[in-house]
Amino acid sequence: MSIPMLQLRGVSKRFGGIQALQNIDLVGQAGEVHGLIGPNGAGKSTLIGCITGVNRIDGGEIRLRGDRIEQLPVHRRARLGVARTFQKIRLAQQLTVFENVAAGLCAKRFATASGWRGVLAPLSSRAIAEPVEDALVATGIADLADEKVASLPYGKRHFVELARNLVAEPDVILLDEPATGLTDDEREHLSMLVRQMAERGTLVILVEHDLNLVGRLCDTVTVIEYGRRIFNGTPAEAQDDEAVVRAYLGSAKLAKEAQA
Amino acid sequence: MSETSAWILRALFVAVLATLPFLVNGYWLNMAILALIYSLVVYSITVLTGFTGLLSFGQAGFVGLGGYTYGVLSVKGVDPAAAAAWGLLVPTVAGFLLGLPAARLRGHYLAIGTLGFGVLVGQMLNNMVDVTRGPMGLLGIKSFGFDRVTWFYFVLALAVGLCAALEYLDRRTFLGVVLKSVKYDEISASASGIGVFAVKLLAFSASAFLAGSCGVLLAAYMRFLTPDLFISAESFRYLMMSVVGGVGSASGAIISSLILTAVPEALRAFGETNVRLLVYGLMVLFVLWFLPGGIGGLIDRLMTPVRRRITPRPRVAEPAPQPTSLPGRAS
Amino acid sequence: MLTQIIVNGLILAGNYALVAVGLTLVFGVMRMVNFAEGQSVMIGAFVAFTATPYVGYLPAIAIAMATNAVLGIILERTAFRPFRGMELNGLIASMGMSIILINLAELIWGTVPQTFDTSFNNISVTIGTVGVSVQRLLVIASSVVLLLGLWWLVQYSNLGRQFRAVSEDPEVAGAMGINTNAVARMSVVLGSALAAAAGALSGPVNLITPEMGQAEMLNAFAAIILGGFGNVNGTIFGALLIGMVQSLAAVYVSNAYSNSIAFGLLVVTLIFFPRGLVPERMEENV
Amino acid sequence: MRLTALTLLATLCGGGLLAMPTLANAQTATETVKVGVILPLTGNTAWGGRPAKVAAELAAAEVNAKGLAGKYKLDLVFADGACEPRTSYGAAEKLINEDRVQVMIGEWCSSASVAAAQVAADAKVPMVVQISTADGIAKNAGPYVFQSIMQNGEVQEREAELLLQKFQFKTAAILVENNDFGLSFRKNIREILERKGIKVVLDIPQDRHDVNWYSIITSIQGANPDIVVASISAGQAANFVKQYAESNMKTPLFFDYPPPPYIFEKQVGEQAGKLGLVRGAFFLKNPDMSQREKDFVAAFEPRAEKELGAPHPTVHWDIVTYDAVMLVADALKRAGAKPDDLAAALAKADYQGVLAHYQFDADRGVKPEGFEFVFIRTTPEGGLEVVK
Repeated sequence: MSIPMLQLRGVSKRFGGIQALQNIDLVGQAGEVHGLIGPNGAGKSTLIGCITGVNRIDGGEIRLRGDRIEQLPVHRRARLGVARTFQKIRLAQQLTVFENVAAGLCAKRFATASGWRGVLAPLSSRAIAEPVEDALVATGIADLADEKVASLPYGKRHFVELARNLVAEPDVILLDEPATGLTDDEREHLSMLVRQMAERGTLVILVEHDLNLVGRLCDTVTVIEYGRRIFNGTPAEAQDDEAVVRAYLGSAKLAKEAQA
Repeated sequence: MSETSAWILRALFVAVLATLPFLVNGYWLNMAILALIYSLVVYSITVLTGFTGLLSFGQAGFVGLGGYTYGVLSVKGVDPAAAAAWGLLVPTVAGFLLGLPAARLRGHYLAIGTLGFGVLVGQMLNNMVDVTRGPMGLLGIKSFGFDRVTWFYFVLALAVGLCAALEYLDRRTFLGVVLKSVKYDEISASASGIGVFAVKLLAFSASAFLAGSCGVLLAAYMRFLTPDLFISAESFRYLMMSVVGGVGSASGAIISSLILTAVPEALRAFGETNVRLLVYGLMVLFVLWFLPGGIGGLIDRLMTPVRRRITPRPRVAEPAPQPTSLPGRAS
Repeated sequence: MLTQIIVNGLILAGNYALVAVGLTLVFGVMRMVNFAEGQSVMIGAFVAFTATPYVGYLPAIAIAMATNAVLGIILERTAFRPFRGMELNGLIASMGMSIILINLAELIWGTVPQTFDTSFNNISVTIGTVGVSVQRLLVIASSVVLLLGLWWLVQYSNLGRQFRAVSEDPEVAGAMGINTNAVARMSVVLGSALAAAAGALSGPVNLITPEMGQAEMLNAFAAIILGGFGNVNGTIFGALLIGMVQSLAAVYVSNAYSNSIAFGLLVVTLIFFPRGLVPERMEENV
Repeated sequence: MRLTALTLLATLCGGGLLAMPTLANAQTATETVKVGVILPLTGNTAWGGRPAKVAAELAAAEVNAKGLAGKYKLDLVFADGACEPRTSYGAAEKLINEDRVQVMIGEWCSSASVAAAQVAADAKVPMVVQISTADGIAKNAGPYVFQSIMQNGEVQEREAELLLQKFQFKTAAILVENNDFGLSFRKNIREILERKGIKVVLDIPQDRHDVNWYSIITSIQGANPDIVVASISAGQAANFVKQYAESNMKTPLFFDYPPPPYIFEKQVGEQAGKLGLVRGAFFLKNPDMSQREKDFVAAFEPRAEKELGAPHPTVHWDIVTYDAVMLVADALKRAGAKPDDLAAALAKADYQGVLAHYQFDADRGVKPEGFEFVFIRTTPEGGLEVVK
């Protein structure tokens, strides 16, 4: 088997007195959709932060295509092909959709030292406009290109963030609860985008509460609870795993039963 | 306003400015020259605060470094062109060096940190008597040998050219997007591969360069320097010009530095008393009340429809690798 | 000599602290820098100076504080409320107000620096080897009392809880039913009144002029940053630190760079603690 | 055109001999010279600029009434320099380019005067710097600028001389504010005192914006000198004396000339009197003053009181401003209003003013020999007396 796209080994992270992550292992292959689930506060967003570099890990290693990246700052990892969305959407509110997506190009353009040479290029030049427009079309927000992000409905902003990631053609994309606040149609659109990305060979790591969506989309699922990995396998296996059911699905099931 | 009329308006503005030497006497021409020179330091705030979102209370420090480097060297007999080059280099390097620690600071921590830099430069210029002649003032500075009208067209060309370049940078170029991404959200900017620290260093150096160029021109034009020209209060005056012009709008910056330089002089008509400054203070308040976005905000409001229409995207209609069944819903 | 240095430092610190806590309160609640705080000091000194012959010194301090409370309301209305969320506009608007206040003061009280003598000025007690006027001791004592009062207010009173709630998160505080406008107004009123006290207390130590108050502003800024913007207790600590360091440096280093020394301390601190010695709040959670 | 033609016709008609003097008379009656005067009329030095303005107006009134400028009448145009270089620069530009003044006088603060002098030099408008004592303003600004007051170096030489005469001391502390006269004072006095074998035990500058002098007083206490010699500007000096007296300091105190007599005594007369503060001065109202000075005081003080709304005892800044207008009038009378002639005439001035006898050296600085310089002491009652 070839070198995995992303490999975490024994990743640990402490915040003050709290052990947020302990000894997490995770392997993701190119073209895989990897679900990352767990109860609230389990450490999913922290783990994403560790992979992208927002959080510095205290122990363990993170390899991208076999190379260790845990010491690199956020923007360097982005340039190596690690993209992400945020649970609480982070976009430049006062800029237009087009400009926000164009900013996503930095990861690709600055990946080489000569990237600085093109910074004075006009936004209308082909090298910028074409990929941005493609991403806008793919995410279905082309008609909003010149709107300010602040004026968009919440659901649309998810797609702006996605387009901003897509435009850089990342190798790994981490989606932090991308379906929150989406309509059913938008949710379908999102699933289709995720599949397309995977088909293109991107590793998609999906943090999501909608287990339905996770079940439909993911090839593999990692479940964490209290900062520890308690399961790794296919979604189908996860449904039968005792620990997972107890920790997470159980509570959801209980909730469903209570509803019924 | 259509794009054509916007261009006509811009051209008209520059044309009116260009006829100034024929319309006003030397006194007002001098004011215009000073205002245009000051517009450079306001641009430095446009780049730093307006584009990149970094607040500086110490711009007078860079202006002073540029001015005194030029002044001291030229008094020592260095050729004006060489002195000017040094006068641009020294503040730029200082901006870079200050940026190293300052780029890690946020918001008001940065503002006060840079205020410290401004205070330090001010005190140094005053206390290093052997070099700067301190409070005795530096006289006998050599200049480029321009007469007043030449000076006017020279600084007009510089100010208008820089204004156009900055507007272009801001609205049309990739670099503009990079800078503004850092301004609005550093975390998402770095997640998109933008080296926030490097961008901030670049902004600091560019801003210091612009402020330094203002200092060099001030020294070369006025041909005297005193440390009092570069005290912290000046930094705040530049900031006032920037805010009245609309931080981040280069067009607003040039108009506001013209207005805010001319008004205190025009108000001498109220008599040489405190009333004049009282009216000045009130005027600033009124501008802010009625134009919270400054002059640039007003320009933007007039121009916004233009911006939307000038970026039509015919390619968007073409079916690219299209989602077949699930197109995004039109909002 | 050391006693003397400590007394000097305490006087400086008291003065900076009274100005700085006013700035910090306004900043905490509104995220705005009140540039006219120095002029509030000046107006406070002049009002107390004008009132003293009629009512005596101590009541005059109260009058100055009351007058400045009104000035605070005017400031909040003209310079801060119109610019909620636009902090630079607030800064420049308060700069506009400070220009207006200086020139009004020059028109009312003239430009000749004036002596503001109180009965405490001429009584001198000996501490260590040198004399210290009772006025200066009064400055220290009153600063301590006022700052303790403020600390109690912020920490334990209902209003203080509202201050802290609004500082923490104005939106949530508003949703909880706190009248953020009223809290904002109170912050400026309190800040202004404290500045008046600073002016009325330190006025008799030095001459009073319409330009006074501006030098204190610089050091108050430094104190605020050291203590963490918006943090009242941290600010008091910052002021104390700056007062002491300046006092020491003046004797053992040089006074020609006295402001730079305060800012040098600040810059060094910021290099190691980019968010001040007493950080404002936890790092943002992404 | 038509007038010239008519005049020509009249001359031709044979009235030549009669017409000539009439023509000259007409000229005498009409030619007005605009004199620009920049003074701090707002801001922290307006206390001095406003009375100085009255003195300048008094001088102009006298010149015009008595024809002291020959065929010229003076028309003073005032502009506020606010003691700031930038404002003074604007003021000078306005006076020269808008009001078209033919000669300038001003400012007060050295940095502001430097700014105005540069404008005057560029425009080739003669200018008299009458108050600022920073060394070499005229020398550096070029041939159109004159400095009609003794410069710091010269003042301080006199002060050191008098100091050694009037005080007995072996050690001294030098204390200055880091403004122009402070820094110059520090350098000159130290040199002179050390040459005379005085030991300088303390030598400290203080930032000019810093009103806290306690730390410096603590240092002085530690060094324990025989005398403290200080150069501090007007308002700051009063702060210092206040804090010095309050700290129970007994070391004798000597000041450079900047603290303004009377205003200073009104501010801290009591404390200064207790200390027996001595300072340098160009002038003090006293029974032994010259007749010219007596006349000036008699004419000036009622006028100043009327204009300013409060009594204003004469200080040297008023007189030097008055004298500067007179100097200009004298030069106009001798050489006319053409800039080059006027500058040349000023350079050759040999004029007895109220305060001094004015003659300029090659660098257009006034010759110090024409000036008297005295020491004045604050009396315990808060009055002032000349140290005999």
